Amino acid sequence: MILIWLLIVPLAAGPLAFFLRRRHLMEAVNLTAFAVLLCLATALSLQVGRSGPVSVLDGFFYADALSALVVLLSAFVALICSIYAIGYFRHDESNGVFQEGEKLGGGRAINKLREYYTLTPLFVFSMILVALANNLGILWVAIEGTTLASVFLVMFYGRETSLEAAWKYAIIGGVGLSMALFGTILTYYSAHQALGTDTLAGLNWSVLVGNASQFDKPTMRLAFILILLGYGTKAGIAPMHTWKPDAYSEAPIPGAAMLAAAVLNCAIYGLVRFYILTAKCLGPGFASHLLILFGLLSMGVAVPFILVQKNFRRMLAYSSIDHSGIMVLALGFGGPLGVLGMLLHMTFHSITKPLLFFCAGNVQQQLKTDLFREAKGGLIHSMPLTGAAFLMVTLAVTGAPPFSLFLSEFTILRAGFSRGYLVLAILFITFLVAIFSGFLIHIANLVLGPDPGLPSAETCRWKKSSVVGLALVIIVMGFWIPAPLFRLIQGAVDIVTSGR
Amino acid sequence: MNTLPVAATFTLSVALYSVGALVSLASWRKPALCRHICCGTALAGAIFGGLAAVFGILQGTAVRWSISSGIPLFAYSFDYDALAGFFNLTLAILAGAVSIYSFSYLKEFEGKRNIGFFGFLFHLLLLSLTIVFTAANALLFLIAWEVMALAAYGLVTFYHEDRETRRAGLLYIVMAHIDAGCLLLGFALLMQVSGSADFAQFRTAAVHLSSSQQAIAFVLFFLGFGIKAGVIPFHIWLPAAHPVAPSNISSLLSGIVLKAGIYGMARIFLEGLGVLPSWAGLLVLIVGVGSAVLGVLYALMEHDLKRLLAYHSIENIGIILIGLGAALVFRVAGHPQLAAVALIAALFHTLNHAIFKCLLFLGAGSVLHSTGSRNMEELGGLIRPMPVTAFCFLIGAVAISGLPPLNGFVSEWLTYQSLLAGFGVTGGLTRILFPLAGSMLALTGALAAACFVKAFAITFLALPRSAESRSAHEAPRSMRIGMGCLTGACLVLGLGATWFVPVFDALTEQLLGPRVGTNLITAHRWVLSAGTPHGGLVSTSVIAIALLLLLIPAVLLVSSAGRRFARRRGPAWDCGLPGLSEHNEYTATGFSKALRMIFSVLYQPRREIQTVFDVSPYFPKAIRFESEIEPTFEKRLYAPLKDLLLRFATRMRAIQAGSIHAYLAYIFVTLVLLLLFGVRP
Amino acid sequence: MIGLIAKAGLQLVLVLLVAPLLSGIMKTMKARLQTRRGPNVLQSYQDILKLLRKGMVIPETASWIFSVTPYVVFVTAALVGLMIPMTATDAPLSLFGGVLAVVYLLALGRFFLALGGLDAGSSFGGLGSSREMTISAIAEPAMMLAIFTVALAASSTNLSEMAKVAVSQSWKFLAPSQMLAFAALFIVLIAETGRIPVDNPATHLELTMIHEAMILEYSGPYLALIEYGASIKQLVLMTLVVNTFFPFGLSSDWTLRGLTLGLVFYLIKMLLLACLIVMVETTNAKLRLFRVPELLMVSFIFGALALISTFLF
Amino acid sequence: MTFLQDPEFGDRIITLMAALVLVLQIAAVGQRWLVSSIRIFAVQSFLLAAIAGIIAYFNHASHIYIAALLTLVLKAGLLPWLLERLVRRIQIRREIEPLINAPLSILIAGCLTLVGYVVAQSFYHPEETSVRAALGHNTLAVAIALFLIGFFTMLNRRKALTQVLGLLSLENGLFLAAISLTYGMPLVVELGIFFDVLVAVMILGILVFRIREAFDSMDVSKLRKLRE
Repeated sequence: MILIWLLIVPLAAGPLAFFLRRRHLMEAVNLTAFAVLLCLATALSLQVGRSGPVSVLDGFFYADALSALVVLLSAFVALICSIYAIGYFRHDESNGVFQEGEKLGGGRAINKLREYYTLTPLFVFSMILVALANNLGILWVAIEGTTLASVFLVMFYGRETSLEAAWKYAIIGGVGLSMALFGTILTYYSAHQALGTDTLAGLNWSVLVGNASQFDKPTMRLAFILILLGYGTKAGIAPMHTWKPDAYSEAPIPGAAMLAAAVLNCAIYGLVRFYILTAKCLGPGFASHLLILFGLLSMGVAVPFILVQKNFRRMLAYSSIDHSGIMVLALGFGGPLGVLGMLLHMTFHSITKPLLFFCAGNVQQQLKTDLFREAKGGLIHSMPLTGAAFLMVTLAVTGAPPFSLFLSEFTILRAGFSRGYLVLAILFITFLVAIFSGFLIHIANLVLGPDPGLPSAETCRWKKSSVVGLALVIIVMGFWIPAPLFRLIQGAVDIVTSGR
Repeated sequence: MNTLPVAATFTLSVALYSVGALVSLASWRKPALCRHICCGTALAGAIFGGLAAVFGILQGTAVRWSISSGIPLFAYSFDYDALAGFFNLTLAILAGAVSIYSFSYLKEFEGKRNIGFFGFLFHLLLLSLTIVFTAANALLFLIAWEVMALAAYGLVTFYHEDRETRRAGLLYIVMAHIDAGCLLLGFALLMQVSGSADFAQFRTAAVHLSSSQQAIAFVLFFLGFGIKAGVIPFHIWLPAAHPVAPSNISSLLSGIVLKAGIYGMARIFLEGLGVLPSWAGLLVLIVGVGSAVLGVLYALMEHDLKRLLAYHSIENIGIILIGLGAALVFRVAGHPQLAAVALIAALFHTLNHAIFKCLLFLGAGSVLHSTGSRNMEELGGLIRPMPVTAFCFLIGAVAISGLPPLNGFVSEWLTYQSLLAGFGVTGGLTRILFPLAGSMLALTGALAAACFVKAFAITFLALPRSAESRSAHEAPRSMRIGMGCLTGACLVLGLGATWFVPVFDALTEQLLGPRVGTNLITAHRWVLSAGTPHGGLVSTSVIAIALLLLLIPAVLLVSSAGRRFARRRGPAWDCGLPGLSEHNEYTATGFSKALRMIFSVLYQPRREIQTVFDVSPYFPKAIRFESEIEPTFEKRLYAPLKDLLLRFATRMRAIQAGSIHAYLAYIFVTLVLLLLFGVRP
Repeated sequence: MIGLIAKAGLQLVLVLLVAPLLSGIMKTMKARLQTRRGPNVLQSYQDILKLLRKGMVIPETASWIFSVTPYVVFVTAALVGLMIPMTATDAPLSLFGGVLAVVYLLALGRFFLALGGLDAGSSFGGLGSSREMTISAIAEPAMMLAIFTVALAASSTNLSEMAKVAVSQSWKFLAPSQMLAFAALFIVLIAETGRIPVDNPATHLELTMIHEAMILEYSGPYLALIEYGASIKQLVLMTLVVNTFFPFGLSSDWTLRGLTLGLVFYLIKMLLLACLIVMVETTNAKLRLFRVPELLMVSFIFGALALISTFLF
Repeated sequence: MTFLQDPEFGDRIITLMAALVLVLQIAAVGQRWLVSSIRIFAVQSFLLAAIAGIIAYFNHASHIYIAALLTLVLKAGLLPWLLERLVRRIQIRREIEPLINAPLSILIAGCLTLVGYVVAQSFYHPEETSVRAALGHNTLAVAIALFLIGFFTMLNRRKALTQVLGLLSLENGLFLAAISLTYGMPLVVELGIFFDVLVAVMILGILVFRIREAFDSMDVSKLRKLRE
């Protein structure tokens, strides 16, 4: 029954916020909904950890360790972003950020907030649906749902640039997802050849994975290519990454954080589901070459843009392109080590990335610009907490050792070595070092330096609590991982490697 | 021997450092209290660290213990063997002296700076260093290594107001991350061969390393540890970062953080990789010689006191690498005895350099503390207002130039002996290379002496050259005590070298096999021998006593000549011109002019003189003189690399040019290509 | 222990007596070659005694280092004198310091002399110290190569061992490596003792003086000590050159007969070397300061050739 | 009247209609007029609905009837009417100057069809499959070609509205693949897909309208402010 509740809570929160009109009530609904969601998600993970996969409505919704992990991460990110969103939008409203959008025909400020507080729960609902859907068709519908819900998020401020970003996001997303649909259809066709059943269960993952080895080999090869390109577009892997910088720099920070941390997981989750099928059908060789190629390509594309970046919001986008590249590369290396590295990376990335967006948001609201050129530096004086958190999270996100992402990158490196890809591993480390240098140089020049005399901006309780809370979680994760979480990850690794 | 409480004291020292870090961070609002807590806990931690090291060395056998953590492959496991004990002893001595020194050095921070944050980083640095030296798990080593780099970065950019410090800090952390990347790859390679993450397994699995794997691992580790130790081609961050840090931190940076690279090399080259081929040892030797000679040559041209000392760190790291390289060559040539002597020379010089370099930086720090300027051209005549600092700086200068009877001379003497022994034993090219390295070492020693004559004389002697140096005042009491301890350490290690050498027995036995300490000391405990049957002998203690005894005839000579001689103070000879002022004194630029002309090939000196005159050029109103030497490494090697990278990056930005058609075209082309080539089985 | 002190005392007396005598003889020999009468041989003793009785002027700017330097210069030179085998193969303190200790003790003396020069605060002192340190820095590697060549033969840097091995292998000095090493060490000797081609001891002209510039401010007993130290250093270096390359006449034990024979041979050898130095001084003009490194480069090449030749022949 | 039961006849009709759809698609690539390209899209949707109906009739698969009906109502009726109303409100008649001129783009469309066949050929081996699925087998190549040409039209058009049309024709290709290969996905999935396509078009319509407001032209190549 947990699965049903997991879906109903966000689904109900959206329209409820729509009718409540006043800001305080909407914020309260949003916050409580996501808090409940997180509790349900933890309960689900514990149950799955104890007693294996849970399914309801005769297999329509199905939750094994992998999907429980994605649900948990999405719920965590949603809660943290909603806490931050309260402070963020109060600041935006008081500084009249919505006026420019209104001139261009967008709604008034309070309508904008209503729009946000109705769409975000639906956005989270579709993310949860992605993880729980047993039927690959419904999986596609859910991911299409996330795209549709987030187009409005990108279009939120209604400026010319946000329209442009929304248009590109919608069109590229549409094309990507149609490829993914084509891949799903072909998978169904190759399964149809083998199973012959054309009832609803024909596309259920739990049914397909059982006898994936008898699928029609060439069709599965074409299907995996289309799925990789389709869900790769949603994950932001090069060369389908072009929409990401525009979308992340135009969406409001909480929306962008959810896009970067949660939707990335859903897209990678979809890719992993099909990877399991293809690996069982064609053997891991075919898929891993493609995944390694695209993984390294995305990391390679991210490096020059981070080194010579002018806008710190866009730099965050390239960092998330780099991280999706790392995850795909880890999947490409495969084997228990590679998959463990990928899942650890997905977990730690979802915890670390939102703080990066929150700090960037605070800085942008303080400086009213997101260009390095216009920021005179010395932010540590006017906003010590955000400055320190920004430096710390820059080190965490680029995989500097005391933090947890270093452990996942080390596991991925060992996976690369165990598969004998010495040159690829060296390339992998060079990209990581280049990105670390580019990132730290930009952020250090932004945060450190003489005091430009800006007024102190650390007033909002909500923003401060979310930044400090998340920073503490990141520091602790560097040294100690809660045992149930690790058991969940271990279970997910077994699913991906053995494909039970 | 009963089991000495090594693990207990070690964990107590680690606990003290961590508690110190958190408490000083917590109490940052009350600066005075915070200052005492920070220095007090650091001192206590250093004392217990020192105790643990002494017990570890006396114990002789390695002590291992570990605490498991939730994460796979990663355990907090420590291995306190002789090598770890030795480096922890160095760290303890330095940390103790610097904490005492910091008691009053941090007083000037009280109003302006956040002492709590400084204390936090200071304790983090000491903690990470302790863990780096004792980690037995590769992952723990890497994490402690990077935490050390990050803490050092935080401390280097403590005065982050001026651009130069920020630039130097970023250069430091980027280079530190590059070397961490190399180590990451190296360790991953070793872990893949040995299958597990702790050093004990590396030792046993070293024999399975194929020669190509060994070569790749050696290059990666040498690159990684070399960048951290600041050897010549990768040294550019060192003279940039160390001077801008607060003085008590730059002394730690030069003293012990550089030695982390040396510790890594000793641990991995002698244990982790099995018997390295002879070209590896020769490469280390050649890089050592290069670093030594170029380091001292660049130091000669520096007029900023702390940059001069930073370049000298490069020189001394070079000398240590000469010893290490010789040890590697002897090991592969099958002479463990000689390898042990060379290793003792290298590690003894590591300890000596740590002590006198830290002393010199603390001296420079107290000069900066009282005059506010690091530029030697503005200092001068400080020996009168600051006698104690001057004396300590003089002792440090004599020690670093390797002059008897101090500790610098003993370790350089051992290095010479091992190089000399190299002639007879190795074949082919190395027969010539060792004595040539010896002569280069002599050149380095002499140039170091010249450089420190300049540094000491221009800073401390004759007339003060600027208002600040005139108004200089002696350093506060705790700074003097800090320097005093290190001066004492220099003297004790210098004179008592023969009692200190057996400390290395357990170390050489573990790393190379033979226990050489005993036959380094001849029958009567005073004389240090070179290990070979009737090889070179030296005894610093007897030399010191003889020098004192010979003073008697000199004093008799001077005082016995008839009636009491009249001694009066008069003006120095001023060729008849009235009034000798500080402008007549020799400046640092003038002093190093001769060497700049001789080595102009290396320096490419450039000089620019502008005279301001109104009537005729022969009666100038003002002359502006500016001379500089060419930073060859930055200009020739690093600047073009950086430009190439940035130009490539800016060109690559064209793929995100904004047109949606282009974006769709990328996906379309990828799709078509994959369809055509991907589908084919 | 007592024998050691006795031998040291004896050698110390010998050093103190012979050093001024040797510099006096070299001065008169140089004068004779320039067809001048020149001062009598004992002039150096008289100079030192005169200076000891004179009053002393210490510059105002000078610190305690100015007054410590003369003692350090004298004492280091004297100690080195005890470490070098003069009349017998094993020098009194050879057990406690080899050739490296000799080189570095002289470097200690030079270090303090340079500091003393700079302490006076006048530009002459700085001039002298800068030149002295530069030239000694360039001379050091050449000296080390020559020493290594000789030390390799005896596979030890202990001077007594080297002397014993040299005595036992008669006519060894004819080997090319020994000759080249002698040439290298001879040039370094001239540079270290400040003779004509490198530095002119007799002049006070700023352009040419190096050693004199540093001790310009010293007067009275301090100047006496420094002059005495300089002459001992000259004696010691010449003895080092003589006894490592031409060791015959060194007695193997400290008996009276052996010592007297050794002393006679030693004095003859020193006179011959003095003549050689004086010959070089009178026939050459002083080199410009920036030509001196080329001369020392020549000596470095000699040293390297000597090293290679031990390996080749 | 017996030919109504003869599967051979059904196969002929379906291949004919699929070929017709492909021809219309290639014609749409070279099309100048906006309104007429909307009408071409309507006809294509109608033909697809017919194919779906025939497959449902011959295979007696009831749920495909629903899919056919939905396509007819939505894609053939509602969407074209909506788009034309939008075009009339924005008052632009003449429209399309494609990025690549007409003859070359038609040539490219031809090559893409060739690619579709090469890909379909590489993994379809007629001899094994059972007769029952033979009904719409060669339409896979047409589906891949439709997909690629639809993609290319999005690439080739400046106006926002025509890009939406390209996306819809892309969806048509997918629908054809779905019904011809597997006789339609499970009903719930079909409904989900239709719902998503409808919402997508609604949102794109709002976006086109807002862009028209903000940039007072629908030329998408002007959207270049967000760079690097």
